[in-house]
Amino acid sequence: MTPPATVVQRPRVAELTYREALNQALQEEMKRDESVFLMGEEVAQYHGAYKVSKGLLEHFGNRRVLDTPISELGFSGLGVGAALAGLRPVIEFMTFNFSFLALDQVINTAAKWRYMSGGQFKVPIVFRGPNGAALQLAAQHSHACETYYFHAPGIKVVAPATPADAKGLLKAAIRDDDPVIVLEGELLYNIRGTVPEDGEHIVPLGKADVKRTGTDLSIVAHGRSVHLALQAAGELEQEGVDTEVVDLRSLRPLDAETVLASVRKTNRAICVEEGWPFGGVGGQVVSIIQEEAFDWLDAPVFRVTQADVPMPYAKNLEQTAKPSLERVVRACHRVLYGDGAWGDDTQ
Amino acid sequence: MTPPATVVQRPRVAELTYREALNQALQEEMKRDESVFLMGEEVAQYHGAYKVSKGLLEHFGNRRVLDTPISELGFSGLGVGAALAGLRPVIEFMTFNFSFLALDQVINTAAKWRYMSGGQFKVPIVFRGPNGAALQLAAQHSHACETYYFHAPGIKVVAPATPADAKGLLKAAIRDDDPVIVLEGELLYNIRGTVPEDGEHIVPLGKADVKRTGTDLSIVAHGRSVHLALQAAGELEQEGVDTEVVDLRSLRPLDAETVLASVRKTNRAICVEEGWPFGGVGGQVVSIIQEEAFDWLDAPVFRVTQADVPMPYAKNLEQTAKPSLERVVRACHRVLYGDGAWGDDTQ
Amino acid sequence: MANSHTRAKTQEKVEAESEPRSTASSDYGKGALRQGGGDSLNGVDPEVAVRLMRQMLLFRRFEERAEEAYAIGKIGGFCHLHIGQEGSAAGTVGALHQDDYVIGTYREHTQALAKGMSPNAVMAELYGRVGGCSRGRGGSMHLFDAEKYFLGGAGIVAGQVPTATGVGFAIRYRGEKRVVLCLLGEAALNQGAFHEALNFAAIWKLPVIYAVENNVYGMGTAFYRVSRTHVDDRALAYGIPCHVVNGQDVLSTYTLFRRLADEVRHGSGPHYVEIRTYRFKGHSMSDPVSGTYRSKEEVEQRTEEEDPIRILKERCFAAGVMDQEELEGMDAEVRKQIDGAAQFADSSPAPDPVNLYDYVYAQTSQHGRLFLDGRDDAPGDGGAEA
Amino acid sequence: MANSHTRAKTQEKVEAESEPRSTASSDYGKGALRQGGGDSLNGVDPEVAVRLMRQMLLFRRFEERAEEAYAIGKIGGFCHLHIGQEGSAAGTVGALHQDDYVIGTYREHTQALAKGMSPNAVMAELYGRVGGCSRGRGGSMHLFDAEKYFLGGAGIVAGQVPTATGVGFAIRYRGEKRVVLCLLGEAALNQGAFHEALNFAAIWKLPVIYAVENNVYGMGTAFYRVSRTHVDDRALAYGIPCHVVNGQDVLSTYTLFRRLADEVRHGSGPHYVEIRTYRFKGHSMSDPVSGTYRSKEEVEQRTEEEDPIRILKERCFAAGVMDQEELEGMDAEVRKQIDGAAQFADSSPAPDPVNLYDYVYAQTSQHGRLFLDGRDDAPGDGGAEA
Ligand SMILES: Cc1ncc(C[n+]2csc(CCOP(=O)(O)OP(=O)(O)O)c2C)c(N)n1
Ligand SMILES: Cc1ncc(C[n+]2csc(CCOP(=O)(O)OP(=O)(O)O)c2C)c(N)n1
Ligand SMILES: [Mg+2]
Ligand SMILES: [Mg+2]
Repeated sequence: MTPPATVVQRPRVAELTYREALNQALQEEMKRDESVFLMGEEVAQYHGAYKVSKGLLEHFGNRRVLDTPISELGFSGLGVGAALAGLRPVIEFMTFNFSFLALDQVINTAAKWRYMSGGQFKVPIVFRGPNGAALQLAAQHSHACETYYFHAPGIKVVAPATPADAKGLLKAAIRDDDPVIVLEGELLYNIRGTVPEDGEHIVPLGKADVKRTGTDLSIVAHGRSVHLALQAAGELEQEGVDTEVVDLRSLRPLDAETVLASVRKTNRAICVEEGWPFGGVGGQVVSIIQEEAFDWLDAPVFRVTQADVPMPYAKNLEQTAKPSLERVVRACHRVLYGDGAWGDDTQ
Repeated sequence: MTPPATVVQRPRVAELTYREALNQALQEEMKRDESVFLMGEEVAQYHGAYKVSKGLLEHFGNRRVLDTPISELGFSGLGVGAALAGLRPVIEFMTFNFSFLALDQVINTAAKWRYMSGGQFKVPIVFRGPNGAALQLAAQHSHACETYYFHAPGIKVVAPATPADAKGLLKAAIRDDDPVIVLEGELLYNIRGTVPEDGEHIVPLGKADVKRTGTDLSIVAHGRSVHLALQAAGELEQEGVDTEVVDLRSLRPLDAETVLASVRKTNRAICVEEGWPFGGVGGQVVSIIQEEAFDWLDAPVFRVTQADVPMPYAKNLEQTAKPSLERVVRACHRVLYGDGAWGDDTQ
Repeated sequence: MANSHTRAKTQEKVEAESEPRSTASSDYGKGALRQGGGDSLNGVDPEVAVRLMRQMLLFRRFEERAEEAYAIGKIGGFCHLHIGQEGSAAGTVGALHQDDYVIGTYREHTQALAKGMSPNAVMAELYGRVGGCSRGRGGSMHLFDAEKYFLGGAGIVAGQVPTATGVGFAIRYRGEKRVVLCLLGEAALNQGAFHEALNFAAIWKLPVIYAVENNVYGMGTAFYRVSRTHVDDRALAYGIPCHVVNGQDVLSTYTLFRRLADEVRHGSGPHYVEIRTYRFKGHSMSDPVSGTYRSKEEVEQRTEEEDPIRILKERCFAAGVMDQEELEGMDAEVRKQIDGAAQFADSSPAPDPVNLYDYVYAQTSQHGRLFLDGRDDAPGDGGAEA
Repeated sequence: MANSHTRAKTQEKVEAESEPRSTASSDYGKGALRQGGGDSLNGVDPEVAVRLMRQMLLFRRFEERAEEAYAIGKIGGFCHLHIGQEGSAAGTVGALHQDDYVIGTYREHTQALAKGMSPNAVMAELYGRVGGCSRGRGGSMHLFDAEKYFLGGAGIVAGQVPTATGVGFAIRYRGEKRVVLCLLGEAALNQGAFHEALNFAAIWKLPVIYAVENNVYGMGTAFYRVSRTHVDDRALAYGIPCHVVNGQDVLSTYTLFRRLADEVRHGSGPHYVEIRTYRFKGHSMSDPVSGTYRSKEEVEQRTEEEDPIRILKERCFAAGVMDQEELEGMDAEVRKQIDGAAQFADSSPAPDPVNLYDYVYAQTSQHGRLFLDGRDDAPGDGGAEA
């Protein structure tokens, strides 16, 4: 993994978990800017259901770290109003599964007030929280919500895969003047990685990161799927295949150029994501690739997604439903070694 | 346009508007099945904001045609409960713009109760209403909501383009044992067409319809965009281009086979839709085409969508933002007469 | 004080905490609405009464002109008039300070004007012109003026209620002595957003006044058909003091809001007011004035008896602060102002389509593409250095 | 009747219409919850008391076993125990007829058992096995039994409230004499879904009982921190009669629900009950029992003083309907039943992954593809004849 490009002088680094990196981002930005505050269910006294806000109440007090009632639509709208009046709210969804209840405020208010007012208002708000299936939480608690948010203009969406990106993207999101959705991986909170301690460690929105360079095949992924992609790349290496892993990091803005450059080099690509296929991130990436790198493609771009079913509870069914290392490798094989008559085998 | 394939003996037909066709479908199904009822804002005494339910209150009484408070989440959930208990609710959203408020009940209850109960419960419910931009209703009232619904397994989604399909698909939706979203074109209510008077005129969910056959190029569309596609086909005919228009009719189930057969014949395709591009219907269709008809493609599949902005109010801006005949024709030209070096020109 | 009435939650603890300061009056109930024309200004300063009259005339003439312009196609989309409800625009917004915030519904032309926005800019917005207060992007339902602290123009029923509550949060966060006024229709009470927001205002004692314009109908639905309780019962569940006022009597409305705004500014926490009023026109331009869900007689009678302009006129005449001639002079001035607004709107150009992508985001992206519609005219933002 | 109290909206019109039939008692307030062990059965039939005891023992032992099974990894995901709240499961669901409907929350193991579902099938569901009541698809939060009219198992806070209201709608639509019981936690009152649904129940007089289990906390948040009013104030805004009962006293709870269910069955329209109770364990398995948001002392004291099983035991002993020996015998039987359930769950196979796509839709599609994940194992539904 390449270090973030923005860090100029050699910064002090620390080995942190993804959770700690997010916490650090919140701390730093709250210290830096009095108008930043955190609001959500259990974020204060309980330190967050996933403990991302540990210590913040103690540090910043209950004026700036607020426990809310269970009213997702209400506190999302409240955040938007506070942003309109000049604050920089960070809204935690306990998980993004509950954000469906708030969708109207995100799509119809946060995303549109700037536009409808002819640019008079800005809505600098961050909606963040765990996204994607964890372990056996069943159908109502296992959504990957990318599609619901990146669809709408006016919103930006990021999905960090590593502790360093988690810190840098969250900080960028908080400083951004538009509403930003930060999709944190529910299963990534405990992963560790090197994180610049630098308060100015910012990962700009809209910049993909080539997490592994390679020449034979591109895997385009984001969030937790990046780790699956890297694992697959490791396996493929054993077979002599040199895989490039493009971590989108941002879904909107989308760094099409980095994706296209990769595909123009490797001529083959797959997309991996945790969500469902209809209207997923993969379809968007595939569209761009085939529109803008058609002549470079030696094979169709295949997608690996969650099975197109609500997430089942039973452990074995859940494992089957999730995108797995095996499925990613298989899709790579298909793209690499298909018989060159693309289409027949799938009828 | 080919007549619906399901009609076996020559039925009596009538010239009806799309609105009247929907009304007829509701009338017939309510007569046929006592468990069907209609609920929504202004559907009874006011006959619906778009007058689709004209006469239903008078005919079926206020037990079966119910005006609700402005509580989209509430009455959607109420409908789901009624369906679980054995009724067949038809829920009208005054427009689908307001359905964001109800999304949680649709995704988390309607779409999942069958699955989570291991098949014990069914949720035969229809959510219907106008979808897509009308005229100068601005950013909060001009959504095409396809993406929000077809993304989630457990839900079916249809989008009729003609009066005959409107009747046949709504009837099929009401009889279906799964939740079905019926996206009616807000600007289609007044169009006229031939509609079988037959009470058994059913257009099965999941069957696309080739609204115009051609050999040079395929336009894949649904809902109002079908008309744009047909117009474009007319223009292209002047130039000697023979265009096929595939009306998806259903977005889920999606009739990939009809799309693929068309593309394998024409080798070139574009997708037209009223919604936004990120996560749109087009990306899904493109993915299928390139995955399964890669070798047949002589050009990339281009998409024509609404401009990637919230819908502006001003008439001229709105016209610019909407997918237009001109844009559709231009995309066809690109696919037909591109210089064969696909990709360079777009960098 | 005539025509206003206050209730607070009867439960001891909450009452003690919320300390409603309104003086309860005894004229609560159905009669209240019909007691319009009094014989005095009820303690309102004559200058204020004259100002309110001018405002209401401006609102009436503005709306009449909008109606005409709609008929000839100069205005498109939905257009919701406030005719008959001018007293509630003037009496609520007009009672605030300049730096107080207001957020309204899609029926907000007059509310915007009341906040001091220019009739020219508002009319131009309805016409969809760059000179419009939202640069032609918003239209009738989405009027904005950041400098006047007018935050919309919200088209989703009750969507503005959490937003307003958040503005109240920001005021408290910064320790300012300001108020946010949240205007809503009575039909919005059945939206969950309303409830969630009011609870926040209550628990955090936010400086918000929720002003419910109860004009009897939400589109074609009378409130009693969709509620078993009254408009003024709904906020009691949160321990927010509830008040009722006759919105056709602008002086009562003004007096109440002046007092409540003052209390809120000094830390009272939220207030909730039912403003009893009536919509003289159809819900929007496509809705008939009467015939479907209300009778011609009803509309005629209420229009006749409860015109807020007539009621104030009689009061002013009775109090001797104005006579017929002065009123006519004022009306002529206002009409001229509206003519000017229409002319301004007409001469303001339509937005340039090359600016279609403006205002969606703060700026075009330095990295990555914000817009993926594949159009040549979309800003060519994004990457490059990869 | 001890430990239950009823309030109705004070406003005249509504009171007249809703005709609450509960007899108000004077023990409302903080003290009520502490008056557990009485010295009689309060008019409850001895057989019923014994049945309720058996039920509560079953619930307690079931939950204890689930806790153990979770600790050793036999149960995964979220698991919310009802220990301490058994009185409210037995006293509410247990007071219904077999063909009445129940819908609950994610804390619903005991509610499912109370509705007559087999402990075997419920335990197997927690284990994620095909023998589970949801065939292993649902897990702890999503228990179902169509034949017993148990509709879930709902994981979105307050999501079940509109659903339940819709079941009430269907009952009324068909003119049946049935009831739907909607169980929810007190934290659900701050969700808009709750409000929208209650309004529907009120205006359409639907046969729903909303039973709010007020166990003081929603996760780590005490209700008073997120509400200025009391749990029993919230339904008054809709004109629904509100009742309060001590859920630790299963006999009071049972008596109240028996009566309310009867009234609802005979057309009274909805009722709303606050059941005062306490959660003895953490919110879910990952939440500590005490230390973060409540003190060890608080939990110990309330567990000690307000154990619904101990309270009923004392009443039964005092009334002479049961002695220590009989109780121990009953407990032994129950434990054996739970052993059997765990064995059944253990021996039931995991679902076969080839059936992954089952139950998403009524049937595989005859036309078009329902599933687009491109997997070989997805049902090859769709088209062909094109
Ligand atoms: C969530 C939502 N549902 C439905 C609508 C359509 N709609 C617009 S205004 C209106 C009636 C609102 O009535 P009320 O709140 O009383 O305000 P009034 O129009 O009387 O000023 C409805 C149903 C909407 N804009 N938003
Ligand atoms: C809409 C929604 N928001 C948040 C959650 C996470 N969550 C699950 S249970 C719970 C607390 C609910 O408390 P209460 O309603 O009092 O029920 P109890 O757990 O005490 O039985 C929360 C916040 C959720 N499941 N759904
Ligand atoms: Mg109204
Ligand atoms: Mg609780």
